[in-house]
Amino acid sequence: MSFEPVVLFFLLGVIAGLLRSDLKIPGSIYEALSIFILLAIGLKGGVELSKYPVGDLLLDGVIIVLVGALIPLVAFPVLRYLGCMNRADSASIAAHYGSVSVVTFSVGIALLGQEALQFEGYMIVFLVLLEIPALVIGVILARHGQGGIRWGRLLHEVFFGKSIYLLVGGLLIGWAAGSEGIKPLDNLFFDLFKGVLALFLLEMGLVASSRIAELRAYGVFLILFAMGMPLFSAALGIITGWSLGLSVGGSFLLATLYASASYIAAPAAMRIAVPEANPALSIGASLGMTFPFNIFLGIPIYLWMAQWIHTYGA
Amino acid sequence: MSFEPVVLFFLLGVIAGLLRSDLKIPGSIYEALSIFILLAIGLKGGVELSKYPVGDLLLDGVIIVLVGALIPLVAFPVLRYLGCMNRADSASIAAHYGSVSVVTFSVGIALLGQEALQFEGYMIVFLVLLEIPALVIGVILARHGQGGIRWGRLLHEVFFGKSIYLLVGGLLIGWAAGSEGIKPLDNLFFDLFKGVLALFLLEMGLVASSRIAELRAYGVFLILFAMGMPLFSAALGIITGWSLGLSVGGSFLLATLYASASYIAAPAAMRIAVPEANPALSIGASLGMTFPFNIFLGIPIYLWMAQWIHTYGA
Amino acid sequence: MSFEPVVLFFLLGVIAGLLRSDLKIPGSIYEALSIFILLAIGLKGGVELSKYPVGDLLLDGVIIVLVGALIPLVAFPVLRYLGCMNRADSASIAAHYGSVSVVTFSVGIALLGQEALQFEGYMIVFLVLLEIPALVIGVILARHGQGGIRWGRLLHEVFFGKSIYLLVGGLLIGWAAGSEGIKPLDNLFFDLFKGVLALFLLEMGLVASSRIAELRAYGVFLILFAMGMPLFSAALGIITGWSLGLSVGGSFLLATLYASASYIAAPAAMRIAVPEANPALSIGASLGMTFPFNIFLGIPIYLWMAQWIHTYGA
Amino acid sequence: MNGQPMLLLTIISEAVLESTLIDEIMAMGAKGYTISEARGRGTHGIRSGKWSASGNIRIEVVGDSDLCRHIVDNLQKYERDYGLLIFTSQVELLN
Amino acid sequence: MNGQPMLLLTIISEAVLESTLIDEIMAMGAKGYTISEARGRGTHGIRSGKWSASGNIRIEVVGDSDLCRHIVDNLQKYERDYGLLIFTSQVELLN
Amino acid sequence: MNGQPMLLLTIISEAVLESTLIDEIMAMGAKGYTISEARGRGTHGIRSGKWSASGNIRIEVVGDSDLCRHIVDNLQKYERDYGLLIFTSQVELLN
Ligand SMILES: Nc1ncnc2c1ncn2[C@@H]1O[C@H](COP(=O)(O)O)[C@@H](O)[C@H]1O
Ligand SMILES: Nc1ncnc2c1ncn2[C@@H]1O[C@H](COP(=O)(O)O)[C@@H](O)[C@H]1O
Ligand SMILES: Nc1ncnc2c1ncn2[C@@H]1O[C@H](COP(=O)(O)O)[C@@H](O)[C@H]1O
Ligand code: NA
Ligand code: NA
Ligand code: NA
Repeated sequence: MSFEPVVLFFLLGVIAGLLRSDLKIPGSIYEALSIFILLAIGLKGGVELSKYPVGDLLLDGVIIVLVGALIPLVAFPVLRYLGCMNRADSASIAAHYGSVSVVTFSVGIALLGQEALQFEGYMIVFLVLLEIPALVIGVILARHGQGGIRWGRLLHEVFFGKSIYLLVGGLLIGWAAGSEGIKPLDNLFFDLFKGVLALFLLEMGLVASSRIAELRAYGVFLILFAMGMPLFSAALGIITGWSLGLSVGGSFLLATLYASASYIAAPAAMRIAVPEANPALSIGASLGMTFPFNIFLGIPIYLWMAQWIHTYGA
Repeated sequence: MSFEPVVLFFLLGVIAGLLRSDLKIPGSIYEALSIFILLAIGLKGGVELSKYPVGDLLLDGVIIVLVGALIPLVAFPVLRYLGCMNRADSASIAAHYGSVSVVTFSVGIALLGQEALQFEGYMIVFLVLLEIPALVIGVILARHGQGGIRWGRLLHEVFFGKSIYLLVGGLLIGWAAGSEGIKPLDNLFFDLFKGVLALFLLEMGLVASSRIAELRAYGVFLILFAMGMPLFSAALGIITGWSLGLSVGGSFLLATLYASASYIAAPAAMRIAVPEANPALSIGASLGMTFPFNIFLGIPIYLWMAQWIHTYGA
Repeated sequence: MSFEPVVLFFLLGVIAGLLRSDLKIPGSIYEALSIFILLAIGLKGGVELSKYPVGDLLLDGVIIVLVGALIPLVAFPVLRYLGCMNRADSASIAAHYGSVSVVTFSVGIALLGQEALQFEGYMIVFLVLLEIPALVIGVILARHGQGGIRWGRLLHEVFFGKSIYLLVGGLLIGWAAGSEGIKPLDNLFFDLFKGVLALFLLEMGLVASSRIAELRAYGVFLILFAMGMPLFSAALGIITGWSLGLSVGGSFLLATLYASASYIAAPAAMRIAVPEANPALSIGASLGMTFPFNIFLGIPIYLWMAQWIHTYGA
Repeated sequence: MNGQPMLLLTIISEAVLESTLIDEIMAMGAKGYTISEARGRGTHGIRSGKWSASGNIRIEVVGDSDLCRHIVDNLQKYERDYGLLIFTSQVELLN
Repeated sequence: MNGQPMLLLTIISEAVLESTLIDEIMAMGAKGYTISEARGRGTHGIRSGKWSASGNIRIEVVGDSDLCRHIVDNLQKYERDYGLLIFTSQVELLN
Repeated sequence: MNGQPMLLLTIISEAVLESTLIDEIMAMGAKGYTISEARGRGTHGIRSGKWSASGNIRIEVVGDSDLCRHIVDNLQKYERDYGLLIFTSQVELLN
C-alpha cells in the first residue's frame, strides 16, 4: 500500500499528546502555519487555473458540487435516525462531513507527488466550491421548520471566514499573476510546502490526541460513522471523477475531497450559525477520527479504488 | 505601467479588513516577519557594501542625507500653516515623512527585479542613514523654543530601536561575512525574501484597512498631503540621483526612499519623544494613505520618472 | 583560528540586550525556532543512521555514554567542595554540564561545513544518548542519602520533555523515511537550517545578555568553572573520539558535545526533579558563560585540538 | 487616593464570540474594554488554546453598576450555548 | 444584579508548574480554571517570558472560600522552591 | 485563610510605555509586578494588538495603599498624552 512519510509527523504529535509530553506548538504558530497552507494551496490552484479556459470547467464544477451536496444530505438522516442524535448535532456534523479538509487534500497531493501521478490542477478550485454549499445545507437542516436563519451573518462567516477567504484570495492572485509572475514566490509557497505540512501535521496530532479521548465518550456509533462516512463519500467521488473522465489522480483527489471532513471552516461557521450544537461531537468525529483514518488508511484505499476503476471500469 | 504581483497581497489584506473577515495574523508573527525583513535587507546591503570601497560612498552619502533632511523641513511648514495643525502633530508627521519605509523600499527592489533593472547595491546603506536625521529634526521642530529635549532618551530610541538596530546589525554582519561567508544563509534570507514580503504585505493590508477609516476623520487636507508629499519627495530623489550619476534603478530607489513614510521606527520614536502628538494622525497618513499610494501608484510613477530623466535629462 | 559568521548573530543579540534595545523575539517564535532545530537535527541524524547498521554503533555508543557520564561525576565534587556550593545546586549544575546543547552542536556542524571537513553522521545519535544519563545522575547526586526520588516523574520529564522527544522523534522519522523519502522535506529542514540557526542565536544572545549580569553576582568561582569545565570535557571527548578511531570531524563533534552545557532539557528537568536548586546559577553558568565561551573560543580550540591529536597522536 | 468606586466586569468566553460580545458591550454604552487571551477548563471541557477553535478570551469592562447590569442581562442569551463565566468585583478607578 | 458572592483566587507562578498546579486545583474540587500567560518580577528575579524557561502563568479560580482555602493550603509546599504569588479577592459570580 | 489585606493596582497602558512604567513602579519601592499582553478600546480609539505599535499591556502590582498611592501620583504625568486606565481593588495576599 502507498505510504507518505509526512503522516509520521501526525503520529509524532498524537503520541506526544497521549504521553502528556510538554511539547506544544504555540497558538500563534498554528495560525501562521494554517495561513501559509491555505494561501499556498490557493496560489497553486490559481496558477493551474490560469492554464485552462474557465468555461470548460463550468459543467464539471456544477456536477461535482451537486454530487458533493449529497454528502450532508445523506449524513444527516444517518446521524438523526440511525444515531438518534438531536437535530442540531446531526446537522452540524453533516456540515462538517460535507465540507472539506485542506490538510487531508494536501496529504493526497503529496502522495500523488511521491507516486509520480498526474492530476488536473484545477481540482483545487473544487476544494473551494465544495466548502460553501455544505455549510449552507447544514444550517438549513438545523433550522428546518423553525425559521430564523440569520443568513447575513452566516454567509459572511462562510465567505469571509479565514479559510475560504485565503483560498479564494490565493486563487485569484495566482490566477492573475500566472506561473511566471508567481515564480519569485515559489521558494516560499511551493518549495517549503511539504515541510510546513509536516509541521502542521505535528500540531494536528497534538490537537487530535485530546479529541480522541473525548470522542470515546460518545460511543461506538459516532466512531463507526467517522470511518464509514468517508468511505461512502470517497466511493461517490471515484465514480463521479471517473464518469467525468478525470485522470486517476483527479478521481483520487475528488474522492479525498469528498471523504475529508472540515475542522477549520466548518467549526467556526457552525459555532456561530448553530450554536446549540455541541462542538465536541463534530470536532471529535472529524478531527479525532476521520482525519487520522483518512491520512493513514483512507488515502491509500482511495488511490487503490481510483486505480481499480480506471483499470476495470466500463 | 509596471506592476508587481506582490502588492496584490496588500490588497487582499485591506479587503479582508474592510469586510471584517476573521482573518488575522497574530502579533508575534508580525514581529517575526518584520525582524526577518529588517535583517534580510541589512544583510543584503552589507554584502553589497563589501564590494565597494566605503570612502567612495562618503560624498554621495552626505549629499543624499542633506537633501533628505529637506523633506521634514518642507513638510513641517506645510502641515503647520497650510494645514493649520498644531506644532507637535506637524513635527511628528514631518518626521514620519522624512524617515523611510523598509517595506516600500522592498517593493521597489522587487519591481526592479521584475523589470530586470540594475541598481547600486549600496542604496540600502542610505536607507539606514536617512532614518536618523528625520527623527532628530522632527523632535527639534516639536520642541523649538521650549527646550527640554531628552536627547539621551531620543538618541537611544533612534539608534537602538529595533528597526535601525537590525538594519545596522545586518549590514555589519553582511559586510563582515561578505558574499561568500553569507552563502549558507542565502536560502533563508534571500531566496524567501519575496515570499515573506508578500505575507508581510498581507498583514500590512489588515492593519492599514483600520487606519484608512480613521484617516477619513481628519479631513481632506491630510489625505492630499499624504499623496502630494511623496510625489514632491520622489521628484527630489530623482533629481538628486540623476545629478549624482546613479543608474536608472538607483535614482528610482532613491526616489522611493525619499517618498516613503515610516511606520515602524518613527511611530515608536515619536511616541516617546513627542508624546503630545496624536499617533492616529501620523500613522493614519503614512500607513493608511501614503503606503498604499506608493506601492500601487507611486512606485510605477517614480520608475517612469527615473526612466524619463535618464533619457531626456540634460 | 576558524570562524563561523553565524555566531555574529549571537553577538548582535547580546549587544541588543546589554544596550537595552527594544528588539525582542516573541516567546512563541522562540518555541517555533527551537522545535524546528530539534526536529531538523533529529531528522538529519535519522537519515545518517539509516546508512549504517545499527549494531556497529552499539559498542561505540556504550563507551561514549560511559565516558560522558564521567562529566557530571567530576563536576559535582568540584562544585561542592572547591566551590563550596550546596548539594542541590552542585548536582543541578553538574547535570547541566553532563547534558548537551543542540545549538552548540549545530554551530560545530556549521564550522565543519565551512572547513569542508567530514564527520560521522551518526554522531547525532550520541547527542540524544548523552542527554539522558546526565539528568539521571544529577538527580541521584542531589538526593544521595535522602531517598525520595520520584523516578516516574523524572523519567517522564527526561524522555517526554520536548527536547529529547523531538530529537528521538525526528531520528525515527528520518530513519524510517531514509534519505530518499525525506527529500521533499529537505527544502525546509535542511536548506534553511543555518538561517534558522542564525535567528535562534540572535534570540539566544538576547536571553544570554540578561544572564551574564546575573552570573556576575555569583562570583569568580562559577565563571572559572564555566570556562574550565568545557575545556576538560572537550579534552575527554577528543581522546575518546581519537581512541575509537573517529575522524577529525567526529572527534571534534564529540568534544563539542561533551563540552556543551544544556539550557533546554536540563533546566526543565532539574526544576521539576531538584526544585530547591537555584535555576539562576545553573542557567547563568551554562547560558551566560559556557555557551558564548564555546561558540566563540571553545569550538575553534576543540577543532584545533582534534586536528593536533590526529596529526601527532600515537 | 480618592478614586471613584466602580465595578470591574470580567467575562471569560470562547474566542469565537469576541466580535459578538464586543458589539453588545459597546452598544450598552461602555466607554471601553480590555481583552486578553486565555485558556482554561469548565463545564464545557478543556479549552486548550492550542488552536483557533479552542481559545478563550478574557474581557474586562470598568463601568458603573447600571452598565454592568445591562451588559450582563444582554449576555444571558449566550449562556445556554456558549462557555461563559461572568463576574464583577469592586474597584476604585483612579483616572 | 443579585450575583452570588464568591472568591476569585489568583495564582501567579512559573510556567513550569502549570500541570502540577492544575492537577492540585482540580483535585481539590474546583469546577474550572482560567490561565493566561504573564511575565514579571519578584523576589526570584526577572521572569522575562523571553524563552520557555522564563515565563509565568496567571491562574484564576472562582470558588467558595472553602475551596480557595484548600487550594492555598495545598500549594504551601511549593512556596519554598518556586516563585509564587497567591491572593484572593471578593467577586460576585453572575452566571 | 488569614491573608494580609493588600491593594492590587492594575494599570492598562500602551505597550510602548512598558519600560518607563516599570522603572517608575520599581523606583517607588514595589516588590514586584506582573505583566500580560492585552488589547482593547477606550477614548484613544481601538488598540488592536495587531502590530507592535497598537498593543496594550496590563501591569499588576500587589502592595499596600501607600505604595499604590505613590505609584498613581507618579503616573499622573503620563495621563495627558497616553492611553491609561488605572484602578485598584482589595485583595488578600496569601503568601
Ligand atoms: N470556576 C472557574 N474558575 C475560573 N475560570 C473558570 C471557572 N469555570 C469556568 N472557567 C472559565 O470559563 C470558561 C468557560 O467555562 P464553562 O462554560 O464552564 O466551560 C472555561 O474555559 C474557563 O476558562
Ligand atoms: N508585588 C507584586 N505584584 C505583582 N506581581 C508580583 C509581585 N511580586 C511577585 N509578583 C509576580 O509573581 C512572580 C513570582 O514572584 P517571586 O516569587 O516573588 O519571584 C513574579 O515573577 C511576578 O510575576
Ligand atoms: N471602560 C473601560 N473598561 C476596560 N478597559 C478600558 C476601559 N477604558 C479603557 N480601557 C483600556 O485602557 C486602554 C486605554 O484607554 P484610553 O486611554 O481610554 O484609550 C484601552 O485601550 C483599553 O484597553
Ligand atoms: Na467532505
Ligand atoms: Na521619506
Ligand atoms: Na556536556
